Amino acid sequence: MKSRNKRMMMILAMFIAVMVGLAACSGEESTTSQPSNTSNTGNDNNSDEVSGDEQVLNLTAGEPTALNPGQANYSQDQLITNNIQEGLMRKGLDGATLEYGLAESYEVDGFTYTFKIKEDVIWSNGDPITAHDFEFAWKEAMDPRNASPYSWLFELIALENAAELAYMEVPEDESEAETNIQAAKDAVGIKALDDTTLQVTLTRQHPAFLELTAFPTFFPVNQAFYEQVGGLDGYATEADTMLYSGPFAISEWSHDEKIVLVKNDKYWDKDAVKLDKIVFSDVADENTQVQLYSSNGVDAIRVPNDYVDQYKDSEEATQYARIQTWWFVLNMEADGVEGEFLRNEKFREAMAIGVNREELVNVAFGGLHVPGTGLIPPGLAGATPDQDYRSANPEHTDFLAYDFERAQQLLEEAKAEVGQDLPTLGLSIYERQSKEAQYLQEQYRKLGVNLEITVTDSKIRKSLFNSRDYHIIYAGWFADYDEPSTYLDLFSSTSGFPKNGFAMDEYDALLEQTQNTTDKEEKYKLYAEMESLVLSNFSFIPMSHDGFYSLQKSYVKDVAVHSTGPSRTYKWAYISGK
Amino acid sequence: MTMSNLLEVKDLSFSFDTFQGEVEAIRGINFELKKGEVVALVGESGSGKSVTSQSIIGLNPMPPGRYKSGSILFEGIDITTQSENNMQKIRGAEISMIFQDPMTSLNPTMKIGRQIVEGLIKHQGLTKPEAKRRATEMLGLVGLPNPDKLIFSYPHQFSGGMRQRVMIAIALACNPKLLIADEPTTALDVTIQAQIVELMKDLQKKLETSIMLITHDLGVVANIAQRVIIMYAGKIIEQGTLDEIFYKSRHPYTWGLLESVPRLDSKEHGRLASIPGTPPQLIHPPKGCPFAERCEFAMKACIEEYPDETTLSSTHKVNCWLEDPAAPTVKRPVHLGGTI
Amino acid sequence: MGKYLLRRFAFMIITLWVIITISFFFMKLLPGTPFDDERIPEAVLENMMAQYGLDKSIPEQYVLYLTNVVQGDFGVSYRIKNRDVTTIIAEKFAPSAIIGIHALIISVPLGIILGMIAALRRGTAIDYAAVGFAVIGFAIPSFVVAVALQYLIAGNGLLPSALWGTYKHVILPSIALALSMFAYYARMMRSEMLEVLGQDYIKTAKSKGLSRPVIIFKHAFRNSLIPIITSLPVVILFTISGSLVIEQIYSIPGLGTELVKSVLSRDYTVSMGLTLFYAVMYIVALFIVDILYSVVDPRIRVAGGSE
Amino acid sequence: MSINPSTPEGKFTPLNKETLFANEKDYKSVSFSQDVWRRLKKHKPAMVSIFVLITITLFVFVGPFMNEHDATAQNYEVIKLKPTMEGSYWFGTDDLGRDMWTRTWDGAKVSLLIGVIAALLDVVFGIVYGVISGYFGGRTDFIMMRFIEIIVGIPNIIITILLVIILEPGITAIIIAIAVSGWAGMARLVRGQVLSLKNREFILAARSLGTKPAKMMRVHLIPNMVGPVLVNISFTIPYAIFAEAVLSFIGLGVPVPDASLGTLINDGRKFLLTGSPYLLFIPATILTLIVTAFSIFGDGLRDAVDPRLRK
Repeated sequence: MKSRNKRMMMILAMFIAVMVGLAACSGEESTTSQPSNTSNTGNDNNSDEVSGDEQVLNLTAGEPTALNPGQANYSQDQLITNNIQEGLMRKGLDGATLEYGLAESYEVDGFTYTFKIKEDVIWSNGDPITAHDFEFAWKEAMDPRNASPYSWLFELIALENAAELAYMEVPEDESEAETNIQAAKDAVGIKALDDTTLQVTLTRQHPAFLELTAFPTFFPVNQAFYEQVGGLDGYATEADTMLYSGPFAISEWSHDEKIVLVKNDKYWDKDAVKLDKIVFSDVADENTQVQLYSSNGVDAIRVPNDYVDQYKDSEEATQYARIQTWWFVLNMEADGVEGEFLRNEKFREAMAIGVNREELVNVAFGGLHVPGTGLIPPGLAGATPDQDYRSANPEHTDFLAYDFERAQQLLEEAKAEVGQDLPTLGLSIYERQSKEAQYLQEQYRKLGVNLEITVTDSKIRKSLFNSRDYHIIYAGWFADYDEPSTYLDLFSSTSGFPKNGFAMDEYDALLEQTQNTTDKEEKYKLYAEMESLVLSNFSFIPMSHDGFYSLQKSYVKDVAVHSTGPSRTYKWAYISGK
Repeated sequence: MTMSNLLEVKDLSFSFDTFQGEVEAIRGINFELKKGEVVALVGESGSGKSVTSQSIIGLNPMPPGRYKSGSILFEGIDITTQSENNMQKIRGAEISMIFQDPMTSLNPTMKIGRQIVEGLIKHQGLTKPEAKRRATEMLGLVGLPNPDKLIFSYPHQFSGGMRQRVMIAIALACNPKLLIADEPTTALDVTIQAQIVELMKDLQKKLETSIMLITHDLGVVANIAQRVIIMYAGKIIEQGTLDEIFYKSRHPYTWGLLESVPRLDSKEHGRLASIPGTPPQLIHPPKGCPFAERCEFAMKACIEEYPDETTLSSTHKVNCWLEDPAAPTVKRPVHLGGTI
Repeated sequence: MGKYLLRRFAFMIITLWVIITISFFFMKLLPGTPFDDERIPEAVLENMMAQYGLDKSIPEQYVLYLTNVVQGDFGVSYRIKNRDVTTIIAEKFAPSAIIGIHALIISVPLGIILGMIAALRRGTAIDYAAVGFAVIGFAIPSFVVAVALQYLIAGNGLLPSALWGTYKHVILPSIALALSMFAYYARMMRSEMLEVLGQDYIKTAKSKGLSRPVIIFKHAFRNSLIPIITSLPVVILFTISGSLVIEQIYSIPGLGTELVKSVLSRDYTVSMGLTLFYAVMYIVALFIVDILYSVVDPRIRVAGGSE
Repeated sequence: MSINPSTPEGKFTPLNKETLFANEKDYKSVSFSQDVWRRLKKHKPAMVSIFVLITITLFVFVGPFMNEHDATAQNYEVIKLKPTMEGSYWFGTDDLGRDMWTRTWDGAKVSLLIGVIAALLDVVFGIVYGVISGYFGGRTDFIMMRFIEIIVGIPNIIITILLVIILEPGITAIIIAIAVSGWAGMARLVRGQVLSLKNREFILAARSLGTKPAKMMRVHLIPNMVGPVLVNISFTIPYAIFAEAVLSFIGLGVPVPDASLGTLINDGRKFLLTGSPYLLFIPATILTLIVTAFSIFGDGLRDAVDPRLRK
């Protein structure tokens, strides 16, 4: 405790020392860029309203599993990382518009991006943030020994030679591994040409590349400090074993209890930051969260499904489209009679058209979700900026439409084909899906399909999924970035995602075709074709698209909400009128 | 009240109120106890002898217990009307009591010495060292070796006989005028029983304490008592001197009791007689003689009306319809009598 | 006595070893591994398993774990990188202990007093009310109590409804935890007191002419307290080591929360560490019970501490 | 105790002994269970508890058939109805429009089932273990008792959680898990009983007649500890019901759509904050009633079985 205080004092002293120098730099206008490079719009007008009291925001977030950007995986990891670090780009206050983060400008030449890093940006310890920090961080995230959960993103954006590094087999012998990996790293298409120039070479154009530079996996890491605190095992495990490049820094991290963020005074755009402190408490229980919110213990929560009816008309409630799709995954590799049915296409089709999604979202989600009509949720970018993908393609998934009688008929045919009685099938769900699952169970019972619901925690579920030891799993997928391929990429035979026996050469071919298509309209046509292809297999049956309500006290202003990637940015947030 | 009477119990009735109804534990009993006298109260369990003795020292729980009628005059003071405070002054100082089971009658977590000293400090206003000295003295008096060490011992370190001695020491510490001994030997080995009876006899002579001995053991009675009171179902059915009870008893129940005493000179193959049946419940006691049901000589009158007291001598009284001149003559069993 | 202690200690070690062994294999039976993830490539997963020694055979892992435990090393958490199991337990113990101690301080004395009053006023309205309270207080599930308190009291903004940090945060969970213990001890004290009041030595004390307060406090109280005192070590140790229900509802970073989290997320090392911790606590508690018996009950003293 | 009333004959006519002692056999032939029952009948709270338990059991079996609703049938027209006579939703409906009356009694059935079966498993295993340990004594007893001490050293809640996860959540898993963590207490109790019975005269007599151990246990030992075992059961059942509720709380309870009182109460927590507190309080009240009734009944039974404790 004592030593921590001492260290805090040191950091404070350094803050003061550097502050004077920083103050001069921060107001500078950038010259070369298209996106705005100053602190965001909106708050200048409001800045006089900011309360004089200490600006503290009380929120909830689960205990992060990793805050090392390359290891950040769960939504809470990304949320916090997004607020304490910064990428080349950052999403703006409107939640979607890209602004420059640590980059000052970039140039594109074919598939090569050259980023100019801001001159005066520094880490919380005063070290300058350089292009090398990005190169190091990205390569560290791709290092197969580090097992980064998001290393596949590098392959996705088609970073040159990324797959060779990320998916390489690590030789048993350590020095041999070191040599091989080093060679692979050298070949990867990211290079710091000098302290402020970062060159990224892609092998083809990926529409979401720029957006992804605002995603935690692509955030910088200071190599010297990283190695000093013990590398992968040591970096970002405690508040003082990491450096901060974003608007906030962690002042206190009590594991499984709370994380306290304070304003990072070394942040290049610190004048835009108005909050002094954000406290993220780890509140596992949803009921307790609601209780805390209603007794003013926290300033914002996500409204659990069960409480939507109660709060949806509240003035403090806001609906956010969190881009997400929930689907039934039917395991075509299951054993036994169950497997025979699950492999029967008529049976799967009966499952797909035998459920009334309209009623599902009304009953189980208070009308809050959108009926699941495709793999790709509404809100994800379409071919043209004025229309999202879903509404631009309203009809190609019509074969999923609810048709109870046909479903019954198909079920009978399936039974005849299999020649056996339909056994009870297992349905594995998360505890919080209980209500919707019970609704679906009842509907399928009416159809003549009995489901036995097992509530499992994510660990068991994933293990069942990986070992293909399940009948049906009720799963969902978040969009990582704002482009349909964030979903469509999952269903390729190389992604390792569809652990239910789904694999189609035709699909892989189409995917490859899209990757090499630069014409947007053409590409989106292919996307729709691919989506139909997956859906007409009926092994992924979309149920609903997620939207959710947030309750946020009316005195909390200017929280940036993102529908993909990390969920919130508090850079511009402030409290007024509390 | 006669001056020589230490205790006079007149028409005493005592009941307990329970969920099932009123239990009439004592129903109009009369007896007295003279200074320096040893009287035995004999009866089966449930006959009301313990309630009688606990009434005298005011230990019956009230409620649920309550006096219904009569009085208990102890040196002219009516115990039944005394406040709890007054009773605390009498208990231990004027009247004290020892109980059936010495194994459970001593507080297991308190040293022997303190258990004796408590009463002394309370009643005689002794200082602690004085009280301690007196406690040691008492332990010596009841025949325990090394009394100055024993006062620091805990009860579990003693045998049953020794504990009963300790109990006697506690009871007699303040020189009470009346000692009530509630079956003091029942829980002890036969050899120890004799020792305790001897001890009580000795101390009674030395200290001139009156003793009311409650027992169902006529052997003990013969050894120590001067007078015997026989109780049955909450009533005194016969009382008299030791001789009168043992040799001239008139109540079939008394005969039954006498027959059930093991006798060395018994000629009947050592088989003990027992009285068949069990005493009546006292919730709705029979209006007639409560023993009628078990009585070999029961007559119609017996179940209809309780017999009046028949005075046979100044000391010998009995309540039995057989005493009625009109009743058939019943011979007292021949084998009764003689030495015990 | 020394020999007795030594034997006792040896037995404690054996017990612990068996507990380690049983729980180790138990944990290995759990389905799933700590590192299941939808998109982690097989090769990467294997690397992670290797990092924690999970690629070795189970007997090897067992021997390794045992060796480490003997050296006082309980390993690191699988869930949170670089978190030492010992540190976790030490950190999470404090909140649990604070709430547990508060609950004990509220419940045990109050329970004893209420039980005593009920026993002394046996058969009166006070007694019936106390018994009714005690029976029902014990029968309401603690999470109903906790939620109701949260709703009624914290809902009005009088006290924080959850979280941890200031003294105010201690009050509600302590009360919620205390209620059933309060009820339990009131009931226990009442029946013990009644039992003791019916003992012959109380009659003896009365026959000595002692006043009611003296009888109650010097004779009855102490004796009826014996079973309560000897039940305390186990209760204390379990109370201060956390209630998973109360901690979950009030979002308290204690051992109870940690236990559920670790078991449900297959954090083997933490689960094992907690199991061992609880076992040690329990064994120590039993040992203290033994010693306590010989202190408070002179009957046991001579027997030398064991049954 | 009726005696033939007065005959027209004389006052001093001897009475017929046959009639006098006619009732005597009543005194002698009161069996242990009759005796316990006689004493239990006098324990008013215990009798009330039995009444409550019988009533609840009755509702558990009859309740679901008292209206036309099914426990799992969903009716989206009547979501979160307050208790009402209309449509016979006497306990209201939940967020899927299911009838809470039916669900509550079905849930109570599941809870009671778990409680009773777990307690019975405890008894069977505890008796076998305890009798063997106590009867054979010596080394067997030593080892068996050490094993129990070890089992008891692992906290119940850990054993229960682990077992439920390993066996996959479900009624069977819950019952087994609760029984596994609870049998040790019963085994200790039984062993203690055996030890104290072992030296009693009738056992010594039977042994000297060469009775085989198995028969000895069956005929002499086990029947003689029915009392304390019954008392223990009456405390184990509410414990098991509680344990199930805690498991529900951490999401390891009875799988949906079936319900137990535990899962209903746990679901009820969210309804407390959304204006339907009865969805919490109704099942909570019934659980409390059951547990209270069992523990009062247990108290009464203990007093009745062991008159020494009865004051």
